[in-house]
Amino acid sequence: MKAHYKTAVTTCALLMLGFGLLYSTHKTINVSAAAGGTITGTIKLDGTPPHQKPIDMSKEPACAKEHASNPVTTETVVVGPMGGLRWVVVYLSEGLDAGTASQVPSETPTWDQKGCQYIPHVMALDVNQHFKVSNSDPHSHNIHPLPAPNGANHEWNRSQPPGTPPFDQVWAGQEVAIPVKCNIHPWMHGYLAVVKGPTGVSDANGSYTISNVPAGTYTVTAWQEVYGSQSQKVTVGAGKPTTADFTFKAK
Amino acid sequence: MAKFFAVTILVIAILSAIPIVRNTWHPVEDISTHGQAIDDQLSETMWEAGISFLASQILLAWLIWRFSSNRAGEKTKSFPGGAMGLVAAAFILVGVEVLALGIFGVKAWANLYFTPPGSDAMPVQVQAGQFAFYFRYPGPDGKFGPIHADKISEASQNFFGLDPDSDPDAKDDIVTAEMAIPVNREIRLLMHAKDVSHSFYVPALRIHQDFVPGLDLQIHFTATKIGRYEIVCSQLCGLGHYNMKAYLDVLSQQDFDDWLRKEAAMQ
Amino acid sequence: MHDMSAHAAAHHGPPTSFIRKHIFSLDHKVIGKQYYGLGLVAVIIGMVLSWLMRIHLGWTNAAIPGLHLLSKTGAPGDVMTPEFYLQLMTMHATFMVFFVLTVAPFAAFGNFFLPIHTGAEDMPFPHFNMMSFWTTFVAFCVMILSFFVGDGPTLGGWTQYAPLSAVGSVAGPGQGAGVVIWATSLAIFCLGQLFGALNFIPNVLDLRCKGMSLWRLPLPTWAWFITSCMGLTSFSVLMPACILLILDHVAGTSFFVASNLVINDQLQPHSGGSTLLWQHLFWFFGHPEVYIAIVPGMGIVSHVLICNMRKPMLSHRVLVYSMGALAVLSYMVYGHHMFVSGMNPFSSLLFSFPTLLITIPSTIIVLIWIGSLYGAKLRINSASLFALGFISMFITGGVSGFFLAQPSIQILLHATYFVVAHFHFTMAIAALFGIFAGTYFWFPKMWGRMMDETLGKVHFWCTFVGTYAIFMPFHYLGLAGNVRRYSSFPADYMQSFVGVHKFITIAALFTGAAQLIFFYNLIHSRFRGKPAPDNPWQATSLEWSIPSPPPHDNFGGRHVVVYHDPYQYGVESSTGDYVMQDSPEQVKTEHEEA
Amino acid sequence: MATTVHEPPKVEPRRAPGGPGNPGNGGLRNLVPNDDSLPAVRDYAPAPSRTGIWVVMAAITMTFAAFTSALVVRQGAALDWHHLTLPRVLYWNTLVLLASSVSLEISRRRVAVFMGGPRTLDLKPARWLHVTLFLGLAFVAGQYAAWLQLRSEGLFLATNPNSSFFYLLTALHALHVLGGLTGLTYVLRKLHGVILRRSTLDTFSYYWHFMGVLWVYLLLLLWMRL
Repeated sequence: MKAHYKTAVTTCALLMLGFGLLYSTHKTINVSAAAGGTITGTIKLDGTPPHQKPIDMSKEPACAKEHASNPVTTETVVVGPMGGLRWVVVYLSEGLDAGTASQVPSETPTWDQKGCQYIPHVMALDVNQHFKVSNSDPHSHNIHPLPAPNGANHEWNRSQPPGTPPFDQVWAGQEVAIPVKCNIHPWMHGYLAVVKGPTGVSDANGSYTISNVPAGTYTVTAWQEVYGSQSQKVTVGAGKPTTADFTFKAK
Repeated sequence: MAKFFAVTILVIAILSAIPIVRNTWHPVEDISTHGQAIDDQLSETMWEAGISFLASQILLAWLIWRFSSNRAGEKTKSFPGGAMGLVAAAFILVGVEVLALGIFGVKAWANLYFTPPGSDAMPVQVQAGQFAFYFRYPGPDGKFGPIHADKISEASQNFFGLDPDSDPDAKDDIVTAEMAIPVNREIRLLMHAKDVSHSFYVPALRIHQDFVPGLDLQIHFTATKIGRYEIVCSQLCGLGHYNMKAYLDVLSQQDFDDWLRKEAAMQ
Repeated sequence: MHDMSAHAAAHHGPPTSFIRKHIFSLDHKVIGKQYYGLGLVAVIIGMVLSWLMRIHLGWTNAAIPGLHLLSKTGAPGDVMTPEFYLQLMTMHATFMVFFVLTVAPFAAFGNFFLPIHTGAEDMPFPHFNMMSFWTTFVAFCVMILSFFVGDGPTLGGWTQYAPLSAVGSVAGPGQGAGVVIWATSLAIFCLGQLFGALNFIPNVLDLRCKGMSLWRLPLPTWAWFITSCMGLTSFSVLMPACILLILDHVAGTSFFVASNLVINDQLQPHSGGSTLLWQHLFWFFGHPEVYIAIVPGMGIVSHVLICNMRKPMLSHRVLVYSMGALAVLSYMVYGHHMFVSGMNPFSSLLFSFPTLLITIPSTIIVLIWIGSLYGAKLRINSASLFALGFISMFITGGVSGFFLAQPSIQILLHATYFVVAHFHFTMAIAALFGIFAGTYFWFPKMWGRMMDETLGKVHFWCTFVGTYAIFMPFHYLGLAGNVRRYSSFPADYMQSFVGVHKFITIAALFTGAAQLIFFYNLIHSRFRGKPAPDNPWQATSLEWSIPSPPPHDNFGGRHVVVYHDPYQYGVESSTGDYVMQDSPEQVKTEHEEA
Repeated sequence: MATTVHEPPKVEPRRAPGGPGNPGNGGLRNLVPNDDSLPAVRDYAPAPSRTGIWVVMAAITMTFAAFTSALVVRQGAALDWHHLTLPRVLYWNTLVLLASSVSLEISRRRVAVFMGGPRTLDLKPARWLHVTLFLGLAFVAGQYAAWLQLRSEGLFLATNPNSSFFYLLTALHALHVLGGLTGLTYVLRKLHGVILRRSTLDTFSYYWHFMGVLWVYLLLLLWMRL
């Protein structure tokens, strides 16, 4: 009886020690890995997507003309060939170490207004990452992001006459995602996803890539403007790509 | 100096009158059944106002011309008619004039606002929001689905906050960004404001009515001429006010039906 | 309050320290000058704002160098954004209506000359009088502040219609803090004007000198008296309206915001408010305000004309009665601003008749002016030119009133440039011409120096012609359906108007530049002008029987007694063709009774 | 129009202070005799303050009239008007305020006697003014109690339109009452300095009684369902 008890304790102790060692070595490897791995995957929609209403831009003749041949529809759920779901933001919601989280990419993406649409419809940004807002149309636009009230981000609302230089903006806190409206053209609607660390946005085929991910175990979250968020745990090894696919159910 | 001033007044008065006389600037052509009365009222008023304008400016100019030369020893004279004469003139001329205008004007106003729409009038709903008009046709069932303010979403183009899944009436409602109406058919327009005060101004239709948030108004009119006209907002509603407009297509019944079918298909 | 009157009144010699003399002075004359200065500053601001607006309307996407200095976000690349245009428009209207048209002809000239006209040594409650100015000044500063707070001043227009003005910043830039500041400033302004009325009314009723019966008061004083009665009853309505508006913003109440309003896909937290309530409260103040701006101008112009016609008006009393009628009617007609606003269409008709009736007293006033010109010995100088110009402008503005008084025609003209033309000709330009006439006429008395006549005449010609060039075309644009308060004209049928707007812009810049002549003349004459005699115009009313500028207590302790009606011109007296109001000389009048 | 004047117009003789249409001392402003001697105090009543107080009351009336119309419109505008039952303490406050008016009238009488008759100070008009002051303060305290009660019932400024108007109107009225009380302390100071002018006291009492009337009106307005 007693012996059994002793063996049990020792095995547990050894096991714990072993795990401990394993973990610590793991850590050291991780630190040495310079170029992180990547997370890729495809996002699919299961079921029939909701009808995307065509947008009538007759109020703004210039835009109406621009889209005369290829009518524009709403972009709430955009499904590509083979059911790939577009405009899904994928980011690391858990597991990031402080160092990576605080890094701010140097490039400044541009949020363009063209043909009375936001290009891109959904843009992922890092916290404190600067981005430019530009107007390629021959008429004024208005940019009115509506972040959650009393959060780290503050609502602003300004117009951009044609031919004026792009202006620079930045968001202070993580928020997935900030809806952006044009007050002059009610149909213009887009999202700015502000997240810490590396992110990806799914393309027309529903596939995305998050690069420069340090090896480690993460919770990967995919956000879609209609279907909300999904998460899964993945472990990223040094340098080698990890896949994480998501499937949203059509309501 | 004074004579020059008199001449200046005269010249300005005449120059101001020329564009009116030559009708250089005039309201767009009227395409409504009730508009004629308004136009008559306008030209009526234009005559009386124009005459009073010219008459008094010319009189003023003449008086300045005549009485500015201070001949030595000349005594000031008083107007023979005296004050009471002028007061009487004001009451008789202007009083009668404007009261007549007012009374005749009642007709023009009344046949727009005090006549109920015919029972066969076609219902159309217009919703004004920052900064666009959207229109709703009841569809085959002739009934508008209820508006759920909490469901209104410009992102998904659900401008009226319809809920087809739970409201049968809303299923066949047709929402459009342009207003099309059949020619020579009376329209009963239901006006709903989504956010702030706006105004529904169609110069060609001689229709001008504010949207009142929290109070849905109704107007009715009949368009008599096929064509493409403009609806603009004339009540300051925010930064996009200048660009708040929509097109009004007056179509033949046939074209209208086709158009409505096309729109229905796109819902 | 009467302690103040007692102190200022009783044993108080002229102040000695600079502060008491020029800044916190109890002397109605200093306060009048302070108001005049405030009006000048405000008019410059308002004018510059209007230039910027005009340039934008003529050349919409043109860059205006340095514009970005005025607003953080309103002018990217010095190009004016639509919201910034509306903010400028709102501020232009607010500064002009409140801090120029109300302050200059009424508060400034009224403070300086009303006590002198009544033969009093000062206002009854000088401390309140001083507070009146400084309260107004604070209101002015608060309004200026809104340029620098949040995303700039409100863009809601000076009428500030709810719910746009009441839902907060979600409705647009400046609709949050901007509106609160605007409403606060106006509430303070109302307080200041009420202090003013508190002095004007008792002064006229109680502090008239011996022999000064009510009918012996000169016309401007009558006008100021009527105006202060209007101010008393209208500013005390604007103030509560502003308080309610502020509460809707800061306290979450719902006085003006209806239920189920959705702005930017956000359901508004308010419920049950009444949209039309604000319009009713505002216009109950707003329409009398129009006459608060005009009536003093009428009084001043009559005063100036009489002196330069060398004969009294056909009827002193009819003029006074007509101005009174304007005041009374102005409360019954405010609904004509709301003909198509969703008010019961029947009440639109009810409002249209008093509106048409108000043309009768206006016509009487104009006819009296014109009839009095008959048989005059007209003197042409800067003052009388502006006075005559006032008549011409007022006729033009009044005539367009025929149209706007009729609901049926407002279906076409409501909220178009026709309305803009109308209220600029009546309220704005007519009042400004009153201010100019008063300035050229009274400057010698206020500052003891003559103004330069030549410059004055040049200023008049540019202003008179320029003004018509600016505002006449507005009528045409309005007839063609050009909607006001648009920062540009994207509607197809308005494209053709842009040319006219370019012309108007050029005229506006020219006319504005001409005002620099006036400012130069003002400042130059203030210091370099040749000293003015006591009575440079051979005028009769009391202000001309005292030194220029008047001493601290106006009459140098003299117990002034009045023997005559205010306008004894065209008589034979030892002094010439006129006799001063306070000279006991017996005169024979030449022309027969009117 | 231009009337010929042959003899100087007759100047109205100075009427008794407070008489209607007092010519205001013919524009002379020595309202207080240089030596603050009591007999002199009786004359030289400045009419302006009497007119002025009417101006003030007119302005206040218009303001509350505007609020009234707002209340009426707002009550009809929507169905969200929950008529609240007024806190009982308000009725006591009403009595207090009316009582203060009475005590004010008593002291006014006494001051009249004091100025007219043998100026013996044992009439103690000041005492009754102190009573008014105390009652006025009591009224404001009572109003505060009423607000506390509503808060305890969970009714705040923005709870519903009726409570909004209740707080708004009562608070503004209380503000005006406090203004009156400061005026009263001034009157007391003058009375102790024996340089109180009749018009000062009259002006103040007009205002104070007006406050009472205004309060009764507001109470009715808030009490009845229109």
